[in-house]
Amino acid sequence: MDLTRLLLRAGAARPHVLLLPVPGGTSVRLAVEAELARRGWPLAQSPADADVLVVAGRPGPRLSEIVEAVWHRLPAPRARIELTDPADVGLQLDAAAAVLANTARQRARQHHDVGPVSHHAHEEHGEHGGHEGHGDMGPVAGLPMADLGEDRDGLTLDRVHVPLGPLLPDWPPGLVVRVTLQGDVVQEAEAEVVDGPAAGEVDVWAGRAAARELDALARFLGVAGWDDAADRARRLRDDLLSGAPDERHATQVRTLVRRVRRSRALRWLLRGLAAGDTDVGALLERRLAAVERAVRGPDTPPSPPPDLAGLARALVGADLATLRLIVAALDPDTEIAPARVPHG
Amino acid sequence: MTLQLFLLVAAALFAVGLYGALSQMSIVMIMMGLELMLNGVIVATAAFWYYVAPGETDGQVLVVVVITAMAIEMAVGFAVATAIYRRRQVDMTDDAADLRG
Amino acid sequence: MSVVLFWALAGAAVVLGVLVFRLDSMAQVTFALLGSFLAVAGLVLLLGLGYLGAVIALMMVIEMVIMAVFMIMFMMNPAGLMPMTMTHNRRGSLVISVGAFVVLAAGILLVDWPARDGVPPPDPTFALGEALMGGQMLTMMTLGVGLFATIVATVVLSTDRGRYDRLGDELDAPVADDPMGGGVGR
Amino acid sequence: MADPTAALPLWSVLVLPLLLISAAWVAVAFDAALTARARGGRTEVAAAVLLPARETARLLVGQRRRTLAPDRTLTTTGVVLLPIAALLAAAVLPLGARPVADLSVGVVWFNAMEVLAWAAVWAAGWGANSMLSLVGGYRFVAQGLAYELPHMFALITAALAAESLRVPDIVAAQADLWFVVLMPVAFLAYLVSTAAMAFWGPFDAPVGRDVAGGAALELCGIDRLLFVGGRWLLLVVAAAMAVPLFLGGGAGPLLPAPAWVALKTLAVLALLVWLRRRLPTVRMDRFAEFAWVVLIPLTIAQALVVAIVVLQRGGGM
Repeated sequence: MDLTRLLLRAGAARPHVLLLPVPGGTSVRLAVEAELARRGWPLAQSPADADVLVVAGRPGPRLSEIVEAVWHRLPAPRARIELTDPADVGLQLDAAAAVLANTARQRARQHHDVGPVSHHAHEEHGEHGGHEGHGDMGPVAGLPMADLGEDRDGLTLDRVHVPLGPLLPDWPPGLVVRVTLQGDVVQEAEAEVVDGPAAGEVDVWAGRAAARELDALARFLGVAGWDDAADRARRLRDDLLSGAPDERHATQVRTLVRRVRRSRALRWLLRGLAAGDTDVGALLERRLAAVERAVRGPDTPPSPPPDLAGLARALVGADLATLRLIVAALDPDTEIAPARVPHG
Repeated sequence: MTLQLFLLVAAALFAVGLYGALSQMSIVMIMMGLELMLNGVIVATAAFWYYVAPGETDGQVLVVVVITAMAIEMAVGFAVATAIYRRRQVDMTDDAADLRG
Repeated sequence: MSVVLFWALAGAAVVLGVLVFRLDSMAQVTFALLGSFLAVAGLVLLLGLGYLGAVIALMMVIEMVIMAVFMIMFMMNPAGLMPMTMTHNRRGSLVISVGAFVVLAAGILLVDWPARDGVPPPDPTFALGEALMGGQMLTMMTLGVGLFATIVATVVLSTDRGRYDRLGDELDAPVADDPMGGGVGR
Repeated sequence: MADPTAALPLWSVLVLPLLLISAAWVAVAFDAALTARARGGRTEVAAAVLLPARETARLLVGQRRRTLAPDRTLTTTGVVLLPIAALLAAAVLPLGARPVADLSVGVVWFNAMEVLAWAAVWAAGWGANSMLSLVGGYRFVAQGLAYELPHMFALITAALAAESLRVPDIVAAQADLWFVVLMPVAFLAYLVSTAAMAFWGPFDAPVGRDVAGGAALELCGIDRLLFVGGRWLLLVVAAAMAVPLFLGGGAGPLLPAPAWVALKTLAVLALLVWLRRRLPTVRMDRFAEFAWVVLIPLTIAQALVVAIVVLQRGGGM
């Protein structure tokens, strides 16, 4: 028996899926997440951890470059699917798993791909893709160099310029926040949406305020590292989208909201975290109230999402962990947002 | 294994550390040199304890003293480096030569 | 067995020590130094000093990791690709250190070392504890006070914010004005 | 009772990793079952039990992809060091009555090997040359520094009550009264700090979701297997050490000592795994101050109380 084939098969039975949501592809993202939960397949947190790259939606020109760079960083064995129709999800995931288990194909690919990543692909990636930054001094050996700047402790320390997003777990689709970091404190921030959706996209959340609020809550709890509550919120959201809500569902939502609201640990963690002119705790409370309202009655219009300038302003002075919480709490709607607003 | 062998190792560590402490310019690297020298002292002290006077505890106590000295050296070294850096953004000894009394 | 261990550890200690000043990357330098310390901890363990060996390993890992943080703070150098030779007076240093080694080695080999006096106690750790809490109490207290003074001195040296900056001129601010709130809510 | 002064025979060196891996296997499966329940999808016991094998297979065939200009030496050092540190720390664990290596300074050895994990995680985080993984690396350093002292005091309090640093002696000293009763604060501090030392939730900020996996961000293939597996082993060892220190070691009715050790270890492990899912990740700025201002004074006070008890019993000199 061929050992590699055996191992490939075993691994392909439960591949890790890296989900790259595209602005305008929310319906596909939701379908993929629901399908993954049903199959028990995990979501990968980074390209290195992933076997299957799922692009949810039709990426524009800039996002396509990012997709290529991300694809380049997936270790073999790997498979890639681009989904535009929620109905295709199950079939396409099966196809991806079949590709992963296909020994000959993966071997050929592994052979073909081995060797260091080409410089060019990485430049692109550093520019848009997520984890590396570009400094003012220009890259040295392809690496960003840091420059100096005042910091809050009176030390003039090195700063690096890093783009965050659009490939981060529980991150709004297409959002890129360019930050200047000192240690992990944000000195400057600038937010933009890469390839915002074309005009005339249908709003998937129309008439589904409860699901939208639950989705935002799930992403916030995910960023806060509370896996259990996040998974439950996601499940309730999926239930809501797949069928008509009943009384039992409403009770479960209320239980979840009560649990989040009563959590002392979460309150302790969120206390005093400023997010612009409000704070993260208040934003969470607003979100919980919105969930309750949406579940209770007929659809209420969602509260207006923040503009990107306000978001960037709220991020300055936060550290990286707080930045993630603020973004998740404000939850800018990148599907309707304008293109680019700087703030320094 | 003999006392001489252990002491030779200690001497080698000490000499390497000495070279580093003398030749390096960065404060952090100089501290690494000093730490290596103390490292040699630890080996020598422990060897002396074992091969010369294992009945007494003085050798062990001396090792404790050296370890503490290392910790203090590190802490104060970094505090001074931070203080100098705060004032002038330097972490090289040559740039701080005017601190000579 | 112990002879093999001795040579392996001694070699590792010295080679890694030399690497500290030969490697280009600050991160690797720090880890080379850590490796040298761990080898020395092994040598100390080999000499039957279990407690001191374990403590050296424990302390040096912590120390080197802290050093690594300072290293990033003062010389951010991604993966250390920039060749880094920041040395002065290399030749002089080399002469002095080689000379020092030769003198020390000559002394080590020529001196007629005293014969071994006594045997190691059954539990050296216990003996050390008794000494520190008994006859060597003064040493221990000096070390303690020294460490305490170090804590105070390092905090004073490295921060530029005192209590008046945090709590106002009258020290009566209800909540300290810190750039980052803590977990206890002072 | 077996003679507590002797170590297990040499073959136990080979058995120890197997035991640790089986315990980690159980823990992974339990965690997978909890996750599946919360996600509400397929919850088959078989799937959860097979999960570690699947993941291992997946990572074994996985390619080791490189980032741009990585520090491979340090990455490799880091990922290899993590499981080794866990194994070395486990050497002083009594499996039943006797450990694999019965060191006279077992408790200090255990702590020293745990601390090796700091260096390992830091090296792995630095080596990838990626901003977010470096953030993960230094988060762990801050976490380790904040929790090392409470951890040390908790360990030392147990050693103080037994008047010995040797782990079997500590077990023997609990013949009448388990230390969890004598020093509940030290036990709690141990559980909290040991979760932090194994960067296990709620102290999983170093590999947190908010930094996309932190120190493990860029690891793939065999590197990832070693790192993730090493982390599970570290957690198992940390949970297992609570048994001889506070829970009376192999003491218990009916069953033989090794069975009791296994049962108690799995119970502590289950508690830690369950708690991770119940609590949000504790952020650096919060837990650092909590450790320094609350935990350290508490553990010192606990050590003082225990010292007085020991003196009352006529221990000491």
